[in-house]
Amino acid sequence: MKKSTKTLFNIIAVSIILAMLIFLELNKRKYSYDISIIERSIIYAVAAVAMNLTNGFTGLFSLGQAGFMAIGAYTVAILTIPVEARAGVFYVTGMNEFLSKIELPFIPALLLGGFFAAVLAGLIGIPVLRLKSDYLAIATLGFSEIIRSIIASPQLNMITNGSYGLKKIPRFPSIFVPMILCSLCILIIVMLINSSYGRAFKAIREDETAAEAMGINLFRHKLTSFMISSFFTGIAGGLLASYMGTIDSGTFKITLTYDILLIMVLGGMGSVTGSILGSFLVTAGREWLRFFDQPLTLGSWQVPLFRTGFRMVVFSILLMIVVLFYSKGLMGSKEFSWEGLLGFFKNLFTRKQKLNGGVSNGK
Amino acid sequence: MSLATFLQHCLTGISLGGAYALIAIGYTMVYGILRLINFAHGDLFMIAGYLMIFTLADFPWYIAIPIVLIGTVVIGIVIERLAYKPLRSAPRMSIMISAIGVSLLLQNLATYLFTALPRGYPEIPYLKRIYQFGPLSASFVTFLTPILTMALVFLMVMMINKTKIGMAMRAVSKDYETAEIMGIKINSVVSFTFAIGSLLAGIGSILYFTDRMSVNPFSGSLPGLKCFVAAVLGGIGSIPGAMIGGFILGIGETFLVALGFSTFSDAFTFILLIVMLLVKPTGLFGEKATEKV
Amino acid sequence: MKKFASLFVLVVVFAAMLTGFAYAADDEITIGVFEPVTGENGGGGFQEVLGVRYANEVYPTVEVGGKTFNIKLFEVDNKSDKTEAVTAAQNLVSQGVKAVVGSYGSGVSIAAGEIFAEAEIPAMGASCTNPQVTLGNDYYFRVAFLDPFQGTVMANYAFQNGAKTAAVITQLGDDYSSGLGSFFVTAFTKLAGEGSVVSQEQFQTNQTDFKAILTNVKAANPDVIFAPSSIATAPLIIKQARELGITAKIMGGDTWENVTIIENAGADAEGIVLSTFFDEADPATDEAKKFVPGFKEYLVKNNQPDVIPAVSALGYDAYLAILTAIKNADSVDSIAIRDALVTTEFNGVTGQISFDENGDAVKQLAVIKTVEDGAFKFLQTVTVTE
Amino acid sequence: MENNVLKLEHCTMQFGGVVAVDDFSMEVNEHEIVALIGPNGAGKTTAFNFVTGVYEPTNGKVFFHNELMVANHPAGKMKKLYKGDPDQICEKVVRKTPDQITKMGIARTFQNIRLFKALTVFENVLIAKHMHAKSGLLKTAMHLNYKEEIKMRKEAMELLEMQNLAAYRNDIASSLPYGQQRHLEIARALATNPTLLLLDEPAAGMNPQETDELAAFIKKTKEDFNLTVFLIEHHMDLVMGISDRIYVLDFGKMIAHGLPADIQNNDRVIQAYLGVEENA
Amino acid sequence: MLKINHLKVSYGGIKALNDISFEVPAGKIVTLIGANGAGKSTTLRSIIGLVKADSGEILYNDTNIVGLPTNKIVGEGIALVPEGRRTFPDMTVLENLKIGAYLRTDKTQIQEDIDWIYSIFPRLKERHWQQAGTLSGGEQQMLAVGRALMSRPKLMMMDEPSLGLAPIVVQEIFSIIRKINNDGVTILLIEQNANMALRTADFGYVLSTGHITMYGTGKELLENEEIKAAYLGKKKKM
Repeated sequence: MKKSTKTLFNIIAVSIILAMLIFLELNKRKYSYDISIIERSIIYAVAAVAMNLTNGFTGLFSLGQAGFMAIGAYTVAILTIPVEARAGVFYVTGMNEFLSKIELPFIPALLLGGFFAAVLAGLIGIPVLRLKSDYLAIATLGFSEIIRSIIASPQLNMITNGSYGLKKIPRFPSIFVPMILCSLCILIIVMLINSSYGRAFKAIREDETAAEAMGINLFRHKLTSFMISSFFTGIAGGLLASYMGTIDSGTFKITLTYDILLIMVLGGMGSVTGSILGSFLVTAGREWLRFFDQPLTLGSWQVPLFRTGFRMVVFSILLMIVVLFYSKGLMGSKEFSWEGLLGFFKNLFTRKQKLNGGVSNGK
Repeated sequence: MSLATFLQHCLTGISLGGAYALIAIGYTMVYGILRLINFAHGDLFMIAGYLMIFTLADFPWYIAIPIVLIGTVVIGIVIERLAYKPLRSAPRMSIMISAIGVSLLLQNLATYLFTALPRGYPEIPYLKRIYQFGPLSASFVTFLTPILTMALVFLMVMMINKTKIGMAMRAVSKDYETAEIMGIKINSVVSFTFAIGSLLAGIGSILYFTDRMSVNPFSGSLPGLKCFVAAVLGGIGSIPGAMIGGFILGIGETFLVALGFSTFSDAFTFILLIVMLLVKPTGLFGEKATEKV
Repeated sequence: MKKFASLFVLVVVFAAMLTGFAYAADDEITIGVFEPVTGENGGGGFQEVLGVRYANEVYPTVEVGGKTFNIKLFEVDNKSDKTEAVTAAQNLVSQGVKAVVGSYGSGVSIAAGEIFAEAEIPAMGASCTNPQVTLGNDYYFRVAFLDPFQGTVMANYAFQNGAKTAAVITQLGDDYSSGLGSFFVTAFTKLAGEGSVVSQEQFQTNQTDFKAILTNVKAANPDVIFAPSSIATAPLIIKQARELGITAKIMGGDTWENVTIIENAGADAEGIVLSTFFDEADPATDEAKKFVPGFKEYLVKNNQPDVIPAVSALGYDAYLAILTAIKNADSVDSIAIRDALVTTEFNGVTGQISFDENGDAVKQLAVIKTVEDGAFKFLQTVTVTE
Repeated sequence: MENNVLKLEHCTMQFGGVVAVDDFSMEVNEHEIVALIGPNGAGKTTAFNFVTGVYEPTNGKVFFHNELMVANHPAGKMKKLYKGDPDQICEKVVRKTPDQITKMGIARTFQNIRLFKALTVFENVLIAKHMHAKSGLLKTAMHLNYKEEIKMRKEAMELLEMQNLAAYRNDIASSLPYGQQRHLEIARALATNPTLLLLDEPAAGMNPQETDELAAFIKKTKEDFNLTVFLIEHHMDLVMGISDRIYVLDFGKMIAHGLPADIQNNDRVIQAYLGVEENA
Repeated sequence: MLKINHLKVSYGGIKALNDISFEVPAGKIVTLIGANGAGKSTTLRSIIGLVKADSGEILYNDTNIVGLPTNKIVGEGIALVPEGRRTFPDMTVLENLKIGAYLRTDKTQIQEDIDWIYSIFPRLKERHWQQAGTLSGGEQQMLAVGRALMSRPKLMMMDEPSLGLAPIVVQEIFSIIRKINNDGVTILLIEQNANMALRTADFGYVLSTGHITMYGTGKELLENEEIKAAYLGKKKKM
């Protein structure tokens, strides 16, 4: 495909997306559900792309996403809840004297959230990154649980509001805010992956010993990857806080990590576009599949399986199918390209032809 | 803290530790052979709990218990066959993700079939009889758990060291291929390992739920994770290690709660893990693995 | 196998896309039901949904401006999870619901409150008792009493029955339990004096072993134990306390009025005390007299035990409140419905209901129940005037 | 000072109770090709790994261009085991990690090819340029280091062209034929701009003809890049054909060293390694 | 006894064996020689069923064993002494021997065989309580051979038994190979030490990048100039 055609395709794609967003923004009320799905998808996409940086590109199996998101979310929440609303939020014990006066605009708070997440990632990474991969998985998983229980602890009531959670977090004024911020985050990660550092990360994933022999300092690079990933995970958490408006420690359970993991696996480990695609599919898919939870009657026949909870069963079966039969995910480690898309349709077409051919031969 | 309170806490801790130990052994055995963190192990334990609720509704306990144990074993083997066997030559990460997937599936399936509402765990006769020793008071299962655990650990160690299948398990855990050319059927050994692991999860489930009296679809996930940590503490692959790890966790957690730090009782588990990984990455009884370049 | 798998995926996706959305017809009003039917509170949420569904069966239509509208329920599952709750609430907004009923569990209601307020849709909480649900939110109302009230009721009851010391056990990370616990502590300290709460213990979500906590409680030797907690944890606390030989009276909040607790705690549940909104043996209003036999039948039809959970009654009342407001407003516009709600007054199953300036039901009366012979038994009503 | 590039002094390695390398000293002079031979398990790879930083010797020192690169257990109870001049014991433990060693100018290949399998040939070589990059993380991530990036790419491409691998530049490394993979591995090592090249059984799995080609290639590369080469090899043709000097290890002990011709006729070497020619 | 016809094996797209055929007559010692990566180990691994053949036949006593699971093949009387010995380091010498008899159930016979092995390798008897990992290389090789013999094989395949062993030990191993052969066990041997192997073997095949390039009796091959050049090094000159 010629470069000019590609540019044309890109421009068309971007303008379609923009037009769609403007349309949604103008009909905010009617499409608030769709908007919320898109917002949530794109936020999860940032977390999944960040997870991909460690898990897919650097080959470190980290499962601490929920913990880092919690840090980002709480930082943003604590710093951006309007000062006048704070007394109402901290209605049980009141807020820490010092903190209660600090209010930051959203973006600095967001960056600070990412920063805290990265610092904590550094602290936990220093001991754990020297160990084998599955220990990292368990340690990070445990770490995220520690974060969660510390946040919920009554000892921190004055800061995190303990079990009561935080509310009145300013929500996005328009869909463009998360859209732009998330795109920016993903863009930065993609640029990093395509840089010399990204290649070093990939080298570590492929073969640690050989990477070391190429003069790559394993520990430093692993830590770098882990911290950057955590930074963006923290940002995703901050965005989630603003998206939800209300958070508590329960939001950041292990299931959140598993959700992100699922997105990454479905999209394909080592593929950024895969993660984005996966994020939209999983988030929207969950909503689409809601009909599984309603009783379904076909004619007079009550379909027996359809009732509450069935959706999540179907959902987990889908996950297992992906893991077992398409272990590479939708995109494998490839990235989206127009050629790829055209090729996909072509393939679909030719396969059908073959099928048709088979049938006619049969006759 | 008075002596009576202290002793009461000890009883609680040891009993909890015993149940943890039984589950931890399942992890350690599976990890030893497949190098797989079987995230679904805790959920299997939860499923065993539900099985007991339903079988005990229709059968007397002496029939129900074997049915539950057999059922758990069968489910464990089926999980291995469907979700892990096809991935045996796949990268480690894929198998781990598959395990997480199974865990999610079991939880969601349980929610779907039995609703999220907790179900009362039926009382198995004799187990819940309450005994009073002066100021101490505990049910029979509290005493039974640690004793049974130790007995089972002893049996397991004997089985692994003295029997033919145990020898095969040790061989497979060291070297698949060489084990295979000894004529050992890898698949059977792996299935057997899962069977034993599941059996212990089943027994652990009876003791644990009898003590805690209710089952919900998520009652397996956190104990599951903790027990994996117990296995790591003891040195993954080592059965007595897993037992000791289980007891350390159970007692530690109990006393933490007793001292008013219940917020940190879960955190404790994982802090212990990280500290252990720093100080002795191979765990208390783990063997050193050297990598060849 | 692989082919089959891909086919399965395709079918699921397409089926999902084809069904999914349904829009209300002209003569229909949609009311959103915002409840957890899965997750931690799935059990209680479902009971509340049943109450709403039954109310919809009893009152399927409403007359507005001389025209009869069918009321259609649109149920979403917030999965007892705040993140899910946001999306679920947005879904209701997109569906163009005129009002919302729910939710069981205060946390999800608080999370969704802002969204309903932004969309200017009135929401009627049924059993969410935390003050934060309605505080500062002009669109959130509720038919239940509040935790400060409930905490005070229980403290008063305990004190009046001779308790001098109390222990409180609450769940970390749970608004309902922590909130109610702290209101009880405040009230009881006021009544029985400083230091009368001899032990305050917390436990983690999903924790099932309370022996360590209870051992401490036992050592403190309180007269009563107040342990507001979810249906899941209550029987565990009760049974383990008795196993440890604790004989103090155990008390809980409104969530405890649920037969599963008696089922699970068995004989140990005898003598527990709880506050609740409703007593099926003593219907307070005509509506209630009608409701009790009808709903029992409905429960049986839905394969449920025929004991009426208070949350079902509240769900029923919440629906009724919305219905009354629509009638009073004589409009299907959601803002008009909200404005009408402020002044709405009606006789529900749980008593006569009107709303104060926060949108909370004005209730001075709580029902105290105990368990006797494996069933909930009315003990007394407690009235608190401040 | 002698003009040696690499020098091992009294290196000893113990694994548990087994002494894998026992008091081994050797040196490689500038512009030499030196081979280390001996039966499997004789400690060749272990000795090799002292130089590459994979193992630290239990005892001993390694110098690179007369600079101390590794020195271990210089004091304490290990002092007794040190077989060199006691006055030479320095008090400091020096250990360099493999990446630092590569940065110092030592490149290596592996016994079983260790390419970055899923990456392209070009990327494989380009990665080696990473360590020389001066731009910081932020600059690199923002692609503000384009000048450097262009330079890196140009150098990598030049190397591929020189090695006749340019045709494969966009192929995935694992798709190359076996011989080319070996070739690429050497090219990748060269991309780190080494002064010393370590080859770990470069001819493993090659037939005699390929081995001959490899020998010529190693010689040529040595000249082209002005290198010093240190290798472990089993193929005697290759070793005898290209080495300037040979060291022989057996049971961790050096049993001989010298010119190829001397080694071939050394009785101990024939005994221990080359095999006894009873009836040939 | 064993007949390989047109065997082809590939791993992940790379051809490891490209149509090889050879025979192992009963009671003989046959050796395959060739460079690293020529496909020698692959041949043994496909015979024992560790790798799946793409096509071709492996006839063992005239039945095709391609596709049979390894444990069946072992049960039929084929044993493999793997490259690098691969004894189970944590198990005692005795346990290692017992696991060799995994498929057998005749307890008394097993005990007799253990005694027989101890008579062949007296050093193992001295160390029967020691963990295999603590043995020296030569002792481990003996243990690996003993372990393979415990399955009472009719055909024993050995993958580089001399690998990394001192010459004296190598000689000992080869004399034991001859002894075992005299006891009626057919032996298929692959070796890098072509010299030694060809001298011990009745027949030899030369394997080079997946093909059989030459075959003959051990003696014939030893004297072949080409082989001398390629596999025996330039020892002629010494």
